[in-house]
Amino acid sequence: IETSIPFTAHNCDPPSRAVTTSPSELLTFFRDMALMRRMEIAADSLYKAKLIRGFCHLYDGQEAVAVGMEAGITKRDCIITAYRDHCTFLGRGGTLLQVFSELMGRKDGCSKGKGGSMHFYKKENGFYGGHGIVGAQVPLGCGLAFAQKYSKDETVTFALYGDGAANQGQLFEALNIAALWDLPAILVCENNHYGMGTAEWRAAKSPAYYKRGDYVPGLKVDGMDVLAVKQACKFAKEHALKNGPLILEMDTYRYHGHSMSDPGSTYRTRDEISGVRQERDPIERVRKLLLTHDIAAEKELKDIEKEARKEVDEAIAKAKESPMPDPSDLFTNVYVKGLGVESFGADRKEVRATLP
Amino acid sequence: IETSIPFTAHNCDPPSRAVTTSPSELLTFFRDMALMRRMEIAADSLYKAKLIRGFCHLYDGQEAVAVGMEAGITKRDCIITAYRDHCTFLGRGGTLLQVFSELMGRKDGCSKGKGGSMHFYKKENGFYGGHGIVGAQVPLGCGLAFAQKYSKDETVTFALYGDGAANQGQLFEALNIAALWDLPAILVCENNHYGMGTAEWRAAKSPAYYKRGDYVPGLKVDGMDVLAVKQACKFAKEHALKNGPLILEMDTYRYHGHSMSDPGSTYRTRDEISGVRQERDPIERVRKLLLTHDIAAEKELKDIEKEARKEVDEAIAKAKESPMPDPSDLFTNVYVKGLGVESFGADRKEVRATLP
Amino acid sequence: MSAGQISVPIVFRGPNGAAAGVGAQHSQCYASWYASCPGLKVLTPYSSEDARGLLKAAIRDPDPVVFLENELLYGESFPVSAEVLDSSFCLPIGKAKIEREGKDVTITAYSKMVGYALKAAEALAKEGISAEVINLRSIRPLDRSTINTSVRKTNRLVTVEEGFPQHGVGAEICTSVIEESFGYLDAPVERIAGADVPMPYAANLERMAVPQVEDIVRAAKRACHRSVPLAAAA
Amino acid sequence: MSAGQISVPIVFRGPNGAAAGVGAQHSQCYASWYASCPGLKVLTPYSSEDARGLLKAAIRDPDPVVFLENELLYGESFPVSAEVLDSSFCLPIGKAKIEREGKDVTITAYSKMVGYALKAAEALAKEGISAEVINLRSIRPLDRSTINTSVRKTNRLVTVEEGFPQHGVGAEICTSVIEESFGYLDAPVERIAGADVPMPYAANLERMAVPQVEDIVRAAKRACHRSVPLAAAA
Ligand SMILES: Cc1ncc(C[n+]2csc(CCOP(=O)(O)OP(=O)(O)O)c2C)c(N)n1
Ligand SMILES: Cc1ncc(C[n+]2csc(CCOP(=O)(O)OP(=O)(O)O)c2C)c(N)n1
Ligand SMILES: [Mg+2]
Ligand SMILES: [Mg+2]
Repeated sequence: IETSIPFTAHNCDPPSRAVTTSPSELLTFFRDMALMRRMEIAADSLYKAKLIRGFCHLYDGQEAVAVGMEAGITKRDCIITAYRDHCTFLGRGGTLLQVFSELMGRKDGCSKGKGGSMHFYKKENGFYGGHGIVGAQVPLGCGLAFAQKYSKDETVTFALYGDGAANQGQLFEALNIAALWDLPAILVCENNHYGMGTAEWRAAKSPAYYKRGDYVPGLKVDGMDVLAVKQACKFAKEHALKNGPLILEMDTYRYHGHSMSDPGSTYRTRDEISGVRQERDPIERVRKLLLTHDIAAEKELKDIEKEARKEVDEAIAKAKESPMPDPSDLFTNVYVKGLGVESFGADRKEVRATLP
Repeated sequence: IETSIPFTAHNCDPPSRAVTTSPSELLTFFRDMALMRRMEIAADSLYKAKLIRGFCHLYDGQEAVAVGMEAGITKRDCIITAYRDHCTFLGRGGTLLQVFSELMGRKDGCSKGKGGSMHFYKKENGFYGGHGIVGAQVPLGCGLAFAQKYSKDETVTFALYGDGAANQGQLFEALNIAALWDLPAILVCENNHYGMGTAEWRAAKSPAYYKRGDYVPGLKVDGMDVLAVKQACKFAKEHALKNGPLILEMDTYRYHGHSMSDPGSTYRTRDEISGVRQERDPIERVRKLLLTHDIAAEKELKDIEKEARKEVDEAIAKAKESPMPDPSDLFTNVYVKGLGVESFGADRKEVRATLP
Repeated sequence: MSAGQISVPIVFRGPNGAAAGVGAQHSQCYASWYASCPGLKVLTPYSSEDARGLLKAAIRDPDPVVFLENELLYGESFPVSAEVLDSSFCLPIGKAKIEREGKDVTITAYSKMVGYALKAAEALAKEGISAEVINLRSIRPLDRSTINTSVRKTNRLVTVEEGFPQHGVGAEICTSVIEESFGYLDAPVERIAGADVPMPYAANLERMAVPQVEDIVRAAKRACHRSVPLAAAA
Repeated sequence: MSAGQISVPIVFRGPNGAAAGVGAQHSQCYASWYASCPGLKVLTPYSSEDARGLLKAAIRDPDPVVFLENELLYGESFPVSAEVLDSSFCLPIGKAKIEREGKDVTITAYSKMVGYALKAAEALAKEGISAEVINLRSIRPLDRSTINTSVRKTNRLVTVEEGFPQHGVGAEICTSVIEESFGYLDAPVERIAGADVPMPYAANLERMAVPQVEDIVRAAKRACHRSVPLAAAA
């Protein structure tokens, strides 16, 4: 199958547009993305029902990046991302129960409810979070790549960041060192064209993010095309293991506002959003492929979506049953080794704990 | 007169190699650079005599940058630099007495002896320091350029930094905003090829610093050729007023070690240093020009150098007479407006002051 | 470092301290970090009056001012006097405000915690304890004189802050009072502060991690312990 | 924020505090900034024994450790015991060391200031005052128990630090002692700290800006004021 549009390359030869896939892979893509979409929409409702508090950054629209990336790499490769992390976590093998429990601050959350929306991790599958400080995950990702190279793992790290984050100085610092030391780090700019309410051109003199590595090669990818993402990530992994870092710019789009307090419609037109939905939606693209190649019938796909909805609803029901963390958990996980020292609550004469 | 070597341009048309100058300008260049050289060498001796303490970063070898830049701009343009700032200060109209007094921590220093080597300023001539945090002066410089643009001054800011500093993230952040807002900021990388003991290629994947602005134009300049520097700075000013920021990479060299604790010979060969001295020395280049064009005789130039030495010696003698700051100066200049609040010495029950 | 040649009349505004449910990386109070630095001024408005008066003062001030706002207070309304609404209204930097006078115990607080301290004072009043509530307004300069004057009157002190306790605002206030008014203290200074942990997301833990009105009330009662039973008996 | 899933066994080493003549931007002590953050451990070696034992402990520790070294101490020699030279030698994190026992006044210090405190203790001994010198070694966790035990014995406390006073290490120690041992204090806690100004370059001002041995001696005598004249008379 051909990718929707050709890759645009900077300082490197682009991979071929012809992507190998299989009916079952396409079906998996469809299922995974449909599940993610459903999950995010459910999170939106839970937020509105006040069951999720604070920040909550939804990924709907960008699913092809998470799913395509997983298809191109293995769980021994590492991924690190920003706060828009629910779907990446799911892609890395996290469960819906962990997602919803975490979002509602419950014990069964992947961070025991203590992290919230921005703090998802799954270390055993190489997912290192979940970071709330814009751009900070990129140097951390290069550190992971350093460890991989150091231990001769033949694995790579994908460090994801947004178009807004692309202007953060620490990216350039990390990239320089990564390039200097040939670290197997792939910097993935998920360009959804807005950083909060700021359009890319208002934040960046050069919004050609795949070129922003300057001396580091880059590739612009249609991030709404799961096959293109898969192809690009495969290519990037090979490149990084041989030649060091690479930048992938994923041209994508977020349907929701930035976080829950942003209606998402003051700095862009409704037409723009619905235009993307109609013409570039990552799930619809796969649906069309499945239908035109006669891999699945309309009804089958609808069933998959229904199934996704059911899974999500069940997970939510279960998550709602999950208890809040124990009060004693206030003091846990601050240190691995607490050294028997006392830690204090707001009124230290009332609440204190000895750290183990 | 032709510049020694052609300019290398990135994303812009280089200025002409033909530089207009005059006998008197060349003589001034010679005099100014000879004075700077003498001043730095005297500082070295004062340091060894323990009259200067702590950090002391000498500029000898790089004089053509400070002198050529002044020739290309006016005192209404701003300059901001790092800690290697003695000569820049002199070029901006600072006096030798201020330099040596400051270096020895005396009252007549440009910062009343309270700043030391890294903290030279001359605001009325647009010199904003003297900054000890590597790279931090560049965003400040862009801020100055913002003010210039805001107040429609038709002036520009030159923000100088080293090859080591060129990898600091805040440069990229500042450059992006400067480019986005067309600020009249010129980023001048004084590439002396080492950041402390680290050679440029060990610190930067791409040591082509004039290109490191990526989407921002750049120009590589022979920083040992005062005429080339002058030409480049003139060009840069015009460019910046019309088109926004520009990077100038000045290819230069420091003869001394990084600071006084660095002998400067462990990470580079003595041959390398003496090679530069013999073939590229900025003062010798001008001396040759003056001689070959019969503008001055050998003896005249020797006299100028002697005069410089005398001036320096006199300034040192005077600076040595300058008193230490008053003890009460411990508490001054921390705030413009002290609000009548008390400030404390090490033992607050013994030493305290009311801030005016 | 320029011995006065260069001044930096800049105001850094920003939300500071815990909002609601935003987790460990978006809840920190930086008051004590900034306020430890000579050269900075650090303001912490609580009410509308503070916000207006202090922000104007900050802008007019020739020094760098860090202006720490609490996100949750953006949504809170406060009664304001005609004086505050007057275009000439401005507040002095470095002066605390006694929000409520009292005689038994001094409670210092800043930003959102002033509201909590006032609520605690109300509760305490019901139990016969008269608390004086000081809204610090400025963490640097710290109004040591207003604080000490109050403690010399009440002889008891409770400090309240949302930030981490270690090297915090309460620690400085306590030390200032020990240095200047040791002999006046009838009870140990009580410190109420954010729990010494990164802010958890879960609502129950989050509540435990920041001071509550009842923490302040409890601490104030502890401070008054020795005298109150007597008073109650009388 | 990962509830224990991810740990960060990293050591940040770096020079901290004032060296000599390096001015305002290279002299700051960051101990209290770092130590205010739950999740970090902050170590401040003084002697060769400390440097060896604590750095090994830091490297072996599974948590992020900030290791604050003083540049001037790099050039200082210390006697070391055979035990310290043994390859198995390591020190516990979070435990202070009593460098010198005494009974009249407790002096807490860390890093370079421990040496000054020891010199002050010597000078004080000549005047009949027996000072106990505590080398904090760890600012976070802070060894509150060793400090309080000592103060309960000596009933007087002088805190010494090179950093800025406001929200500093001394403020925390003072507050901890007030919280836990208020009744034991016979005199106000004395705080010796860096002057509340950016470090000046001029040698005379620089000297004034950091604590000197005589400052510690003076403060200790002040703390002992009430009892010492009596003792001297006896
Ligand atoms: C260092 C820092 N600055 C600012 C913020 C506030 N902030 C949170 S998300 C965001 C926008 C980032 O946009 P982008 O990188 O494009 O990612 P997207 O949200 O579009 O996925 C900002 C400014 C922050 N969290 N951290
Ligand atoms: C942020 C920061 N990091 C490190 C240092 C220590 N340091 C001082 S000068 C220097 C080297 C900078 O080299 P370069 O920018 O090439 O300037 P040069 O000294 O060659 O003029 C370093 C690393 C510092 N002062 N500030
Ligand atoms: Mg974005
Ligand atoms: Mg250099």
